[in-house]
Amino acid sequence: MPQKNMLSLHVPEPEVRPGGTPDFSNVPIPKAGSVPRPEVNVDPRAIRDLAYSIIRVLNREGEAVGPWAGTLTDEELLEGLRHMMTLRAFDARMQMAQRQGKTSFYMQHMGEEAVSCAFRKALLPGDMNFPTYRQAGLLIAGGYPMVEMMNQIYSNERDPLKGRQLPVMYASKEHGFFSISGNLTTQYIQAVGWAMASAIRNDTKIAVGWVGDGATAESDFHAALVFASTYKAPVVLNIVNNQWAISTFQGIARGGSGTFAARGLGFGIPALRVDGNDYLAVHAVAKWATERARRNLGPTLIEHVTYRVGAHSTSDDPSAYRPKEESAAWPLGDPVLRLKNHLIVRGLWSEERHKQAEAEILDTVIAAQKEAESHGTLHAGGKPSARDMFEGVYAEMPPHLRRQRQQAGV
Amino acid sequence: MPQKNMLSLHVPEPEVRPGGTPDFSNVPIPKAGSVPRPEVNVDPRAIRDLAYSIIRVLNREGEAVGPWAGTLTDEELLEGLRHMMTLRAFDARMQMAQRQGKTSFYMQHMGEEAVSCAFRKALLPGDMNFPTYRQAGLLIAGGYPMVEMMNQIYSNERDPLKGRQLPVMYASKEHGFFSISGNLTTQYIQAVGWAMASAIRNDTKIAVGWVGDGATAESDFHAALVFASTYKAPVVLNIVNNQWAISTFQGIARGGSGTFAARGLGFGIPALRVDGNDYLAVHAVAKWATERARRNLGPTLIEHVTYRVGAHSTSDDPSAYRPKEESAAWPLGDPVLRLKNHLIVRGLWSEERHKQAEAEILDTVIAAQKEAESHGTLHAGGKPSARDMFEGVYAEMPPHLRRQRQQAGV
Amino acid sequence: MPRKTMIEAIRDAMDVSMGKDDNVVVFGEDVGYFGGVFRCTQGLQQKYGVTRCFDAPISELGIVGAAIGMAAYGLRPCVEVQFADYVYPAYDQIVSEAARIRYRSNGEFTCPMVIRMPTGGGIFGGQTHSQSPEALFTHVSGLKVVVPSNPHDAKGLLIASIEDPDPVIFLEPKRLYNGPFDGHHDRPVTPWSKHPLGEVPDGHYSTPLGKAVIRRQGADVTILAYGTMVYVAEAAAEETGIDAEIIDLRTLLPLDLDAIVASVKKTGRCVVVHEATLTSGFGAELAALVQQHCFYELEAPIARVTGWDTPYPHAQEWDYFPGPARVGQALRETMEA
Amino acid sequence: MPRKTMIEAIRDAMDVSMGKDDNVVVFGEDVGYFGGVFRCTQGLQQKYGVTRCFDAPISELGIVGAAIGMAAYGLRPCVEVQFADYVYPAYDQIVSEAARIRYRSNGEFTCPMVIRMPTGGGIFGGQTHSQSPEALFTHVSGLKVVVPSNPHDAKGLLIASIEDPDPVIFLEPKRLYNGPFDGHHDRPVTPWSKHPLGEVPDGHYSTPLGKAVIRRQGADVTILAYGTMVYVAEAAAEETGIDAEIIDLRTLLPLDLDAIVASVKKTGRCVVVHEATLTSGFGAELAALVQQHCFYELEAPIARVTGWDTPYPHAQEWDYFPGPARVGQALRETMEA
Ligand SMILES: Cc1ncc(C[n+]2csc(CCOP(=O)(O)OP(=O)(O)O)c2C)c(N)n1
Ligand SMILES: Cc1ncc(C[n+]2csc(CCOP(=O)(O)OP(=O)(O)O)c2C)c(N)n1
Ligand SMILES: [Mg+2]
Ligand SMILES: [Mg+2]
Repeated sequence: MPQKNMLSLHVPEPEVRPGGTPDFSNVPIPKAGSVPRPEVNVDPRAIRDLAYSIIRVLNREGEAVGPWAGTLTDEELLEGLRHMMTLRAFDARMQMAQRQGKTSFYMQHMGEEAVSCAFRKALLPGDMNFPTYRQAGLLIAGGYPMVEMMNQIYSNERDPLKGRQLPVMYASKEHGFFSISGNLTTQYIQAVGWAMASAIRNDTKIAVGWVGDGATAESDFHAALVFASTYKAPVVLNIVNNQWAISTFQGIARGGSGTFAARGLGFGIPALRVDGNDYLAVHAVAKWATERARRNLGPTLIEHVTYRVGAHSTSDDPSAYRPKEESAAWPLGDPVLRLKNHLIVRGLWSEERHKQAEAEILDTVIAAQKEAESHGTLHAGGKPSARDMFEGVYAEMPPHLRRQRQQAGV
Repeated sequence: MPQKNMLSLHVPEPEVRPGGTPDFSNVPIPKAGSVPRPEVNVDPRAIRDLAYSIIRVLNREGEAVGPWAGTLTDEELLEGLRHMMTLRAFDARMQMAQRQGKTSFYMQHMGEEAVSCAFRKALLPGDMNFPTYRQAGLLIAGGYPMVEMMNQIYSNERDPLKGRQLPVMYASKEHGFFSISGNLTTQYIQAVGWAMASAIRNDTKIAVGWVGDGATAESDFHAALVFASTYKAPVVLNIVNNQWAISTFQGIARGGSGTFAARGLGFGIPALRVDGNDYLAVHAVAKWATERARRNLGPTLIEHVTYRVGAHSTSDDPSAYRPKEESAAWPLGDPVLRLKNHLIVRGLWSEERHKQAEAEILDTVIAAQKEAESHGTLHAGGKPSARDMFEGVYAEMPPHLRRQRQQAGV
Repeated sequence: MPRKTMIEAIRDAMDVSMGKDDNVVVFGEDVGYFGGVFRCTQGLQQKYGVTRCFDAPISELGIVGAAIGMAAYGLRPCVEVQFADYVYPAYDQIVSEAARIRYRSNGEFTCPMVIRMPTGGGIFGGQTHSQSPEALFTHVSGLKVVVPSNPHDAKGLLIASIEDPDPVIFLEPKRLYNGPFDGHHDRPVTPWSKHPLGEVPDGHYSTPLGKAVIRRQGADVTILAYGTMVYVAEAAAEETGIDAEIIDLRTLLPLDLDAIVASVKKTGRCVVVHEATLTSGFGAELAALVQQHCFYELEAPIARVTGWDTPYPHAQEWDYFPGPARVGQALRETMEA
Repeated sequence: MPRKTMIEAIRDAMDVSMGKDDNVVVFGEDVGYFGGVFRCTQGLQQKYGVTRCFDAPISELGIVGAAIGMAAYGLRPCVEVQFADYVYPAYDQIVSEAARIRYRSNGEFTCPMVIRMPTGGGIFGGQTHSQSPEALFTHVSGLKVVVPSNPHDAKGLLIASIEDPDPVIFLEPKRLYNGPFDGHHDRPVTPWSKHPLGEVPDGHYSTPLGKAVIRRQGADVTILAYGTMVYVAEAAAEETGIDAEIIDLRTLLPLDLDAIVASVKKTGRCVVVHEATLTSGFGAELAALVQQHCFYELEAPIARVTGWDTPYPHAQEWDYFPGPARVGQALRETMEA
């Protein structure tokens, strides 16, 4: 006999599971151009609504509308399209390389290309990103050589990380790309610390933190908001809400009636949600937030609303936990297509030029891949040495490691 | 030459330091009775304002006013006054006992008595608190024997915790008082887990978490809000904002333009601020939140706005970091005086009866102290054995501990 | 008797425990609907409902902290940390809370819970999918630490852990999930279906914590091993032809010291192997105990064969892994010493 | 030469370092305006301003995580964790991040930082103000671990740590802050002003990491100790009349193995002492190394005298603490073995 007033546990579930028909009609999508653009020095209390809306620029007709439009020149838009197409081609080739056994692991960006590619264009030399494994667009759009990325992915003899790291865990100081950690969210508070350091030294550089929707549940997320808000650190904190965290949907991390962006409100941090599949919107919001940071006005929290079209990684198969057709039903569309359409509407691009560009980009990626493979792949050809394994634990190798290296005979 | 646009680090500072004149005129204090009382099943989105206000019942004239008044009978109010007076007397004696070397350490509640004493009266047998070291009012108001508390403080031969724990780190399952941890905030997520367990078992019991303003910065705070919101756990999460965390003022943990309560909003958790020095307001809010939990409506976050009048602990001297007069300037007054005045205004109490009660309570406390001291104090008289030190690490003592106990010769 | 993989055996242990006791609940990242990234909890949500087996937010602190609260209530949570490499955010809750609640409250509150986590390398998982952090738990009074090496034990030990009144760290060598692995990464692995220890009785049985087992009788030297290294030790004994006695410790804390001492007193020599880094690894404790208790019987220094004192590298995985060649070398040196 | 307490020496080290290098910043809970609960940072905010020495929110994770970011930028943060017992929330940042950033990025990014924390018991601090977690750091490749035992070393080692290019865990035995403590809790403590090692040179000097020092020459047995236990060992040698050689390790990682081996080869006997719990304590590593490198010279089993394998109790503090009586007993047994 059930007790009166008995409690029960609520466990959030996505609306649809494999076999069901995807339905995002309950996801409120504000019209492009409808969200106001406040001054960057606005009182955070005045813009709490922005944490519950979605800033969008490109409308269904492919036009750029509203107060957030106009932050990019025609050339910049064309370049942006190329970056996203390059990242997509890069992903496809590396995904295949992993299937061919040339490396152990890969993680792609399908559907999320706009987020990192567009954000990168709001940054200046010297700024520092603290990325996750799904922001390679920061490197592509920042001009980091693809062949270096591939050398890392292949753990070959030219791998800048000497074979020590899992594929895609790039690091480049020059390109403002902090060493990716396999441990989720640790980098978020580090971004705040880096920004604090810049402020302590009266520098002009800013930091950018990155985290996924699922990983916002980790403790480092809280520490980052606490420190960013207390010290008004010049940092932009990005949340890439791609709806999924491996097999769990965003409701497991989000809960209740909040949004991920709204987590900033309790700290008095301006919080914005942006259409992450809209290159123009991401760029505009990135501009706004980075300007706030540069003007010493403090941190901004940005939730990029997007969708992870592919599997979590090459170790994952999403058909086990979500309908295959879900990505097609996703109401914010595909970032590459949307920017392409916009450029066509603007008369700056055509289907033909797009095809041509696709072919050119593929050639470039393949050329890079050939070069990288000439330096080896994980199980064949040139590779980092066992000696490299013992180096770099410390600046100077202490006696016990020297003994161990000797014992290993390398 | 300072660089253009150069950044600088913001380090929050309290308005006044020792030597200065305390001034709380910038602390907005809403009028008693002015904050509406929503239904407990309200949509959390509709009451976000409550996270930025202060619910108050007792006005300056000592009258109980507004929609949150009326949750307590006359007897209950009189009992509440006695609890707070008892806690204060208990604190004074134990503080003195520590000075006399009868124990190593003590932590008092001066100024914060209403919070735990009033909250306790909204709980039912079987409910479980996950307290910090500054909620002994839960035990006093719950009828836990004072002499047991003192036995623990003295680590004497009757110490229910066998001398293992630092003074004031009480634990009593029967009295719904979870074992206090010396590590801040760890108990907050445990409270959520306990509440989840109750919901999983379709039980009716609820959990209550407690944390200080400073300790909200810890990671466990975030984990608690994430889990509470995701699983709609039947838990009340209390933040006791007593303005200080040892030597740091609440601005170091709070930052920005937020309030501690507002941290709940991003999670869709109803968040209320209450006058923590107002016994009636604390009780009314506790009633509201516990009813939400009991009706399976999910978690509530409550910020109790109060002031730590005494030192952080017997190891602390606040005159080093805040003006001595600051507590007197605190605009929410003294909880004991305020309830006393209310009862006098109501004709239920008088100065004379108050004095008499004070004397009676002191006698009771002294009698308990005598009894406790007959069982020993930290450095004199009966004490737990060295054998007790080896017990209870595991349910059954494993061989290595048996060997060690033998080696110790006990 | 049915043969099961280690994954199936572990799943079976949870299934049996959940069936037997309503207080057993299972949760963690991706463990609910999906059944865990290694599929150890597959089907449990379907069978026992979403409130007995569910997905958790990505917060190891939250998972363990909530489990502690549940255990205090009276449940017996068995939670999964997706990889042992990700346990550190929960370390405070484990060390300061789970391990000490019984002691500090004098038994008013207790913490019967299991934290399962895949451990060890050999899958090209790089520094964050390969670690063996057992020694970070064996130093903590109040915890128990278990490392099964085969499906039969995995099921029995996991049931015993779930039924244990105290918190248990349950480390699952992921390289063993599908078959015993002897460190010869270039040879095909035997599946559990072909290995006698893949025989897993149906239903409830439990393997006591704190008891080691001799996997190979031998006269010349004692090898102390656990998890994957048991098979590496077997291969090394085979290949060197040295008559090694191999002890599978199974539980590191509390340790079966008697079994260890009896063997080393017999053989007079001892080699300790583990995959974790050398310095302050659990091998240090084993060596310290063995020299203390078998000093007069020891004919050679105790050797430790372990992972090197570096993070677990990606490309150099097989240079890092303490395979049969290195163990064999240590055996020979120990015999010649 | 001026005499200083350990607190003053530590403060002096930070003062000298901040004066010499603008990149040195100091922060932590209560360390800014107030100067730290043990007053180690008193006056630094006044002298160097609020952006060089400041109060932090109560988040050890945040303190260490932010410091890592600062170190990556190019600063040299020296942060305080209020008690070593409270370091666990930062454990993931230390183990997974600080320790591995140089390695995993192949030097693109580095992490020169110091985490200072008071450690050890003897002040009736109960389980949460008494712990000695050094072994939880010595197992982590990429970290350095330092434990000074006196004001002179404390200053020199802290300066060396701040100038070190890699992350350093700097454990300050709080029972030594005001004077050497030999474990005789019922006798008055000599203040540092009366002890030769209280002599602390002004200005900049540094004591190299990785170098042990012999505190007492002896012929019969080697005692390996660090922090508070150095004085306990001295008292035990004195009281038993056994001619012990006492080595103060000072740095646990990297370890001065040469100094240890040379001494044990000379004396043929070894007693290891520390305050941390026994199992998997740093003494295990020491014993493992000593038996390995001095096997043929050892005339008796290596003894370990440590805290018991329980949480640090409040009332039974002096039953728990491995005082001179217990060390003396081990010395006698080792001599007679
Ligand atoms: C501390 C930690 N816990 C768990 C994992 C395992 N893990 C890797 S990615 C992932 C999901 C992350 O999801 P999200 O943050 O949404 O990022 P996305 O992959 O969608 O970009 C999990 C659980 C990890 N890497 N680190
Ligand atoms: C994990 C951890 N870090 C630091 C401390 C040291 N400490 C004890 S109380 C305290 C201040 C807490 O302030 P607050 O949360 O505001 O509670 P209050 O004392 O004011 O009630 C600190 C820093 C601790 N006990 N645990
Ligand atoms: Mg995601
Ligand atoms: Mg406080």
